[in-house]
Amino acid sequence: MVDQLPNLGREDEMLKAMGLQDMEDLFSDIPDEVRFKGPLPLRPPQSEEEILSDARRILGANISMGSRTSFLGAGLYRNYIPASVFQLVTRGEFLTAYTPYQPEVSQGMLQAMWEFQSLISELVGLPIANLSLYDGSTAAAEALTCAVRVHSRKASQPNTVYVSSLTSPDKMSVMENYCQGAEITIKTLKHNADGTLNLDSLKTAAGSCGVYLEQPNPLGVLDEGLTKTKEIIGEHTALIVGVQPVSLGMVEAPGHYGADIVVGEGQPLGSPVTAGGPLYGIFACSKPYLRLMPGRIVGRSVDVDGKEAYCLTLSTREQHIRRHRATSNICTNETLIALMGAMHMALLGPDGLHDLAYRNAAACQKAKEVLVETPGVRIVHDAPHFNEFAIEIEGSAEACLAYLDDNGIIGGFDLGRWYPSITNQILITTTDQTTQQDIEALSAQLSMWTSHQGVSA
Amino acid sequence: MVDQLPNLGREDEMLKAMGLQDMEDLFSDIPDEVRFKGPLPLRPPQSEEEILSDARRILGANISMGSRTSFLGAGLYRNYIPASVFQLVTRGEFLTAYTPYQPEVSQGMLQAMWEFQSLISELVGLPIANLSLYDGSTAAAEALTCAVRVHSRKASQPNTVYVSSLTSPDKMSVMENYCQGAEITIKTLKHNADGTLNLDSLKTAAGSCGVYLEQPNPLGVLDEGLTKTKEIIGEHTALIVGVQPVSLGMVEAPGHYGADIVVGEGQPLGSPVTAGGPLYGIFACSKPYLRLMPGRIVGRSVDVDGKEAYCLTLSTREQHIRRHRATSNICTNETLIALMGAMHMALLGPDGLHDLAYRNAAACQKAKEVLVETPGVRIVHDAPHFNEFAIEIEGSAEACLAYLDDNGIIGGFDLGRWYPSITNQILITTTDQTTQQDIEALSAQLSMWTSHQGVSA
Amino acid sequence: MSHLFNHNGAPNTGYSQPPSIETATKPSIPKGLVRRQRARWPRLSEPEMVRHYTWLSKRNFGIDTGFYPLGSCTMKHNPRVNEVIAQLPGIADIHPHQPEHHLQGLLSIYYEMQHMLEVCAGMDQVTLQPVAGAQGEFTAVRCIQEYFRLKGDTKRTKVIVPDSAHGTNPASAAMAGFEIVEIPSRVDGRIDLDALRAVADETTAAMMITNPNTLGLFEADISEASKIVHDAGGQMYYDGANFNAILGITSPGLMGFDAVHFNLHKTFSQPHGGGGPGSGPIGVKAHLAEFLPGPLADRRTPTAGEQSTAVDEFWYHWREPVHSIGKVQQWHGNAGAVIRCWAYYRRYGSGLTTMSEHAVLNANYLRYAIHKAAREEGVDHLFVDGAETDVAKHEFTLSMQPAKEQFGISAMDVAKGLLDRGYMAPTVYFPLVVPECMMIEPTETESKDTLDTFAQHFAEVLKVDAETLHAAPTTTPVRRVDEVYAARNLCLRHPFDE
Amino acid sequence: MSHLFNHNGAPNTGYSQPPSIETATKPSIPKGLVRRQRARWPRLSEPEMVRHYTWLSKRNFGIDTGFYPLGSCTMKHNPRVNEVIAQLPGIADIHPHQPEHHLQGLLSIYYEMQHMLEVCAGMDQVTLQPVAGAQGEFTAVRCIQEYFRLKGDTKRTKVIVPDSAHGTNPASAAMAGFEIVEIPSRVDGRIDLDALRAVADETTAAMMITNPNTLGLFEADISEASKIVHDAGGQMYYDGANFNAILGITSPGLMGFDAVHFNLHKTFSQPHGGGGPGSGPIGVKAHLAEFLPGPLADRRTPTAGEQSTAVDEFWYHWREPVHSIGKVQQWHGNAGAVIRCWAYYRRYGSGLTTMSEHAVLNANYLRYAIHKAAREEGVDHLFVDGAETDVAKHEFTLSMQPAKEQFGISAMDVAKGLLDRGYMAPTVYFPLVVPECMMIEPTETESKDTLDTFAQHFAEVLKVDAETLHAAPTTTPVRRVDEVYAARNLCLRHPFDE
Ligand SMILES: Cc1ncc(COP(=O)(O)O)c(C=O)c1O
Ligand SMILES: Cc1ncc(COP(=O)(O)O)c(C=O)c1O
Repeated sequence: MVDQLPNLGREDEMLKAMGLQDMEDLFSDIPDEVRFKGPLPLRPPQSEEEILSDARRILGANISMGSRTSFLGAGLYRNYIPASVFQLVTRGEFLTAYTPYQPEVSQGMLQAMWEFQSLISELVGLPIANLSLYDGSTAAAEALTCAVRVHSRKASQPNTVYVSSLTSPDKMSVMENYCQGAEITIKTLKHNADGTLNLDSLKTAAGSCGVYLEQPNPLGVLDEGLTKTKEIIGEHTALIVGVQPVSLGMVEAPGHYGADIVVGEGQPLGSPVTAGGPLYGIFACSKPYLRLMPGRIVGRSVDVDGKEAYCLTLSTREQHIRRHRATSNICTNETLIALMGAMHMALLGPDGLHDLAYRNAAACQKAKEVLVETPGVRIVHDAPHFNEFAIEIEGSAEACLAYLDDNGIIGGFDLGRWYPSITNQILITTTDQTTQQDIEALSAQLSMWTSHQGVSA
Repeated sequence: MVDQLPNLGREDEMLKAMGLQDMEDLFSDIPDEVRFKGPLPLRPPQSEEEILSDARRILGANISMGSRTSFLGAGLYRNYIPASVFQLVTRGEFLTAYTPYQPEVSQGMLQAMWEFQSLISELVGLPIANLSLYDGSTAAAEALTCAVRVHSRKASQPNTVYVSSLTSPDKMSVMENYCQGAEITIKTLKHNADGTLNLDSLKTAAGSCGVYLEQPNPLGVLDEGLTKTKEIIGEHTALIVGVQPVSLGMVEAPGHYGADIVVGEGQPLGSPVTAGGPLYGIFACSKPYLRLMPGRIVGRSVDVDGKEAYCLTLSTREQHIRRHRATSNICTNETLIALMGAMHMALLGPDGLHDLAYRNAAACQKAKEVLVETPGVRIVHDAPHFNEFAIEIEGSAEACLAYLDDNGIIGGFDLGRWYPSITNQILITTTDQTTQQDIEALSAQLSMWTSHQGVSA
Repeated sequence: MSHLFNHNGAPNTGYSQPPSIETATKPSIPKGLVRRQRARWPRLSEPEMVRHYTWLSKRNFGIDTGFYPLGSCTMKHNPRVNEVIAQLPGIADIHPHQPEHHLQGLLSIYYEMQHMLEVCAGMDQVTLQPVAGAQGEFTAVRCIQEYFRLKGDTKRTKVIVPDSAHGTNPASAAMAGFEIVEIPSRVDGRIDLDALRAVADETTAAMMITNPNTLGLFEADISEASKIVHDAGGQMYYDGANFNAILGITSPGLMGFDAVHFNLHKTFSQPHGGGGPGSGPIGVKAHLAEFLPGPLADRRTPTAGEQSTAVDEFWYHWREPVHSIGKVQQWHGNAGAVIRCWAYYRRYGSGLTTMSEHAVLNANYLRYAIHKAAREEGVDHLFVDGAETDVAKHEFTLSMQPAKEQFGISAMDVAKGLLDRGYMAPTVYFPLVVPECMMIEPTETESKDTLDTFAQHFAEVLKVDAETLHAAPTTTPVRRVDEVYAARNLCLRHPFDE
Repeated sequence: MSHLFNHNGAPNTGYSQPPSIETATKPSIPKGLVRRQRARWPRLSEPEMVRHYTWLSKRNFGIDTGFYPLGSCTMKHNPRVNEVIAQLPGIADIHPHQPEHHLQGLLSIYYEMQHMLEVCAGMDQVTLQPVAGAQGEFTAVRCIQEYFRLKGDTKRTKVIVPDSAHGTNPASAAMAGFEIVEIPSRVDGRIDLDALRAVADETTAAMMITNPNTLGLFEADISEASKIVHDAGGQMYYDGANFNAILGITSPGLMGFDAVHFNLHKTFSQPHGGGGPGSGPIGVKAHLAEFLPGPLADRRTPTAGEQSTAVDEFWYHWREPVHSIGKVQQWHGNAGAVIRCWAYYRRYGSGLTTMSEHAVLNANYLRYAIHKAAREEGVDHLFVDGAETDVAKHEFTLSMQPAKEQFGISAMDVAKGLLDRGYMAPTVYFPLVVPECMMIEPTETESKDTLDTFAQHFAEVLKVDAETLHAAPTTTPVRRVDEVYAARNLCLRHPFDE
């Protein structure tokens, strides 16, 4: 800690200059009854070397996905981040800056974020994007409250939104927390046996404030029906689509089939999984939502010499100006992770994004081709998939995953954790990092598992 | 490779502008008989992901010192480099710059190197330091030729230098290669049984051009006698001392006991071992050597506005000006590694350097305390040591090291590789990274070894 | 100028990928879902991309660039080893849904951080899930809300907030569905107990307050305030943005608070990253603990089978609070930030007290040095303290009102003048209770020399005439930016060919 | 200005260390050797150190900052993944004295690199030991020297060097003890065969030459030159600094050379690091192979016990050449640089040919673009080609002699004018055979847009009047630096209190 405190040992000199005797004088304003007695009951300070060696030891007790064969995704996707992204984003000028409140010395981050907005806008097919929310779940939740702010007055189902029943309960829980303060009712939409949205169910949502759907859906299904949803719910109900951004290298941008708001977990573009955070939430929308949307936005402007310059804009929506009437309470967001996203996008370019999407899609396709031939494994949805798909196996999913784990494979996600009535389904996730050998190893172990089940049955 | 070539696909456009038809036209000046026929017989291009994964696999086949308990040193010392050093030195402005030939846009590196010179100068106790030679061995070699250039005319033993007979043969070989062109004879100096320099032997060196000695010496011995050497060899013979720079946190700077030139392997300050390179050679000297010394030097100057500014100076010694009469052929040196050294030194400060030296010394002391009690192990030199010391063991050093290796210990350096007549001595190196457990493990395995020897004897 | 979208030379991509897995049939996208036109993204080679972002970075100011006395933001040095640690595969490449025996390291660090924050704050249970201070506030008021709901105390629909509070306080409480009751501060910036008494009643769910307050002053009456709110049946919420001033000296628990959020990105040096990510854990007293979002990290003596992957003598596991409000982020919060802050904590340990002492020392010294330099330069009549006080805590405020009145020099003018001298400007116009406010927080990682020099420069800026200052900054990458133009002529993305 | 030595505030250290090992007796330094006074180094905390070097870096220009057309230096983009690879513990934390079975990865990469360079250069054996181009030269001429000595051919004491050669060529040969015979170039910059014939004789040990030469021109007569030297019994040495122009197109082997050095830090993108480190392997024909410094990496079919640590089907091992000259660096050369260059090689593989083609394409295009822009701006009378040629190779020269004569505008003036426009200046005054020379090498990693813009700026600089250009640069961290002052008032280190 000595190395972090430049004035250690100069206390007396400084105190004396101020006319004070000792450090205690600086705390004379704190009543004695609230003073801590004695030193903090915490461990002694460590040096950099000790911290690093403890970190290696302790974090070494975690099992990283890369040290196993992994098929775990369910909302987070293991991908490769080009080396230049890390090296540039850790430049001190980016890393150690605060929110760009002084635009004259923050043009770098401001321009980068304006470019981020442009990249996202173009990716999802909508004219406006903010410069990040916390993650995909809060972005979805804020989209719902935003939709209600915009539509509730004219809605026949005021303060009501509809959400796909497949939505993961964790995300659902975030939505509920964000919606309950505004007294918003969240209703759910049904799905067909093939995993696609039940369009009859969707009709009930007409006249509500907004509908939240995902493409691909939480089970990896690409649902062509979503292109018809806006028509069904009508102009005065916001169509909110949650996306896996990489898929948009091959899959149509929701803004091009009627989405009013597009949200998503930005992580697969630019960020490692990092135990689920920091991530960044994508939030884009069409013009009618602009002034009621959450989050920070950069605008292009000019300086007093007429030179191109960037600054934060439309801040009157935000908490530091509008306080309790703000469109959101967000202040610190995920700028640096969004910057990593921008760098990754800039490197990929249109064709690179397509290639990346294709690699993800090909791995998924391969996994389906192999698992469909694997004894005892059934692919639940006969549908096109992106990144992931559900399989049904013999016996319990939980036991099967434990078996795979014993054999060095992180086998996917037990769908019983989302949908308690289901006990024998696993969500298998592949990404650009999945290899053919990975898939073959999974298939081999799954058929072993099946054969064991046969024995015990 | 596509991602590295911005004009791939624009060749035609560019050729057309120039009035050329195809790429072949650019090579019309190369006679057919020297043209390669067919494509280069090399492997196909790889993507970043493939290269990184191959690198991890191939370099993973190396056994890093940190993955074992290691006592290998013998000129290179495993140390901890603070994290900030790596993060700052890889900033693109440092990493991707060339030699600062245009001072106006190279002030950063020039000032950093001027500061490096200042740090080294103060460390070794001499007024002048250059901004790095290739490594410790070439620095020593160039010191010898420099000494001859300075002293040969007045020397009673012209073109003759004396070198400690303990000098490692690899370093010796470098010296011989560098000296033979100038027809310099290298003679050797004897040592006493306790590892110290034989001062009678030294007397033969009086009247020669220079004497090269190391402190600590190649067997880790701190030799107080060196403080008397300058007196013995006299004013017109250069005293060249090779140092382990970290030791100078506790050990007197050679410039303060008469050294005319101080050289050394800079590696322990700022650089990992990296299989023996890149390293950086320290070269410092007193005034009389200045105009005949090798390597680049930065001077503090002013710009046309009188503002403080830095630039390369005294270039007339160098090959790009003086060509075959240059004091050295060095051009590309080790600036970036020297910069790492400067950063490490700046972080340490006077007290930090002392602490680092103390940690090294304490580890060495502890190893001696433990090994002196270990059955079958004898410490060869009854002398004070820094970093390393020779032990004698039962049986052959080679077999003993193989035995230790089988038990997960990189046990040190077989001194038979330097001094072929010795078969049962090992150089044991400790650094600030050596732990008490490491030392205990070594001791335990050495006593096991001894007991095995007993059995087979 | 380098414009990302002007790069369209590279015909292919700046990042070549390995070939995809071979499949028997091509991966198919349903016909109606095939993307018709590729995103009109720019095309850069890696060299162009590296140069573009290097160039941008050089137009940005961070702590690494220079002194960053931004009040309320605790812009302390970010130790570099923390970045190394956060990129270890044991954190960067783990998935929150992995089973507990895969995550013993993460769980143990979560446990350690929960415990440390509990100790420092005097709280009974901490959760690390909220990813920023504002989300922490929201989470805590949600817990308070559910606490009262479970008690059947449904009348408590109001949250009291002093007018000097940060905007997130009222915004978060409002988001949770509370009505906001703003109470004025006293002229010296401190809490007005009478005003509080006047509003605290059976409708009060909570009072939100920070201490030291946003003027950098310690609220000596805090125990009394707690008593008033508690007597009215409400809860006391502590905004921990100013926690850097008090570690090991006092704690929200000692002051009577029931809930607190931490801005780890302030106090525990997760780098701010130009606006985020952050980490906003909250701590609560026992009566609120079972309302926290889950999961929490917990530990127990391991059973035989478990010992193999344990990091120490304990077995770590997740635990779901009984009455949990559910989740505020889909996973376990910003784990990567928590790890950095853990590394930061380890560097100080029980020495966190010294850290806070130095933060306060530096703030008071800078306040002294600015006044001294101003006197020496004869410009001390141009500003006054934002609040009268003998000692400040980790930050202090100055009011430029005299300069404004006498010469038309605003706080913003002074801020821009400081930019020209190579500093980040202090926070301006916050808190609103101080006219022409400049809020200055040096943090403990600045040297006395830096503080002395800054004080001198501050005084020098005040010697500059108004006209020149209105025109400042002149040495920055751009000059004063027209924010009104930006709002009137919205250009929020690259216009393409529109 | 931030001065390292002005930092003396931090009372202790900027890097706190763990406690040392406990010993029974204190580690002792002999009394006469105890350091009496600690080094008067500055005292910085980590925050101050980070800020200091960040500040310095911002006063430095690298490829990442902007276009760097420094002739003869091949300032291409340094791919970032290479830095990640070079820091893997499998390279950063290995010791050259570890046994072979600990270093199979290193050995296999050395083997692969030796082989690749042999293929590209048409040589029979490569060593990776020399750490820079100049050391490669020295090593190779030493091998030639020993080769003749072993043959008993003791009269060969001279090395022929064209006057356009890089300074290291004569310096290296002289260091090895050779006498230098300089021969003039022809007016078009190319080799003068008659001059060569006049000096090549039984005293000739070698001729050193680069091709394309330092004017960027391919020496079409190279085979004839080789023949002349070989006929005289001498050896042909190829300075590989310009290798970037010819990979997969021609090779030193095809041109008749016996030995060659490579500047891996140029052709294979080891970052230049402000002056180093480099890597200067050499390749030789079979008759010189056994003179190379050892060890070399070799491989064979593994025996049973060896297979476990092998990286592929081979067992890798070191080999000592029979007549080795010994060592030129104490270990195995700059292994860290070799690894980066290996990563670079892997990116192109057989596509290295395309890399060279693009280097040549870019050089010719830039030459064309500069002439075109100069014509359009009416300044084409101010310079001429350094040598007349239809096509250049990877670089080209311009002579500013007309500008100098007409307006007193020197090559240096133009260089400084370019600095003001955000570029690194081309190499100036080298080679000496071209008066007022500017030597321009764009490399293959620059986009057409960058080349076009640079050409335009080049022309614009030439439109500036002489007086203004003499005063350039004005926008750089400092203005024109007084190099004479520096040499006359030597200040080579911090003066302390002297
Ligand atoms: C006093 C205060 N409270 C709350 C916050 C909100 O914290 P965050 O930005 O982490 O959401 C801030 C941040 O600026 C603050 O200064
Ligand atoms: C033509 C030529 N030869 C030789 C060298 C020397 O190479 P190095 O700097 O690697 O020692 C250079 C380097 O600038 C060069 O340009």
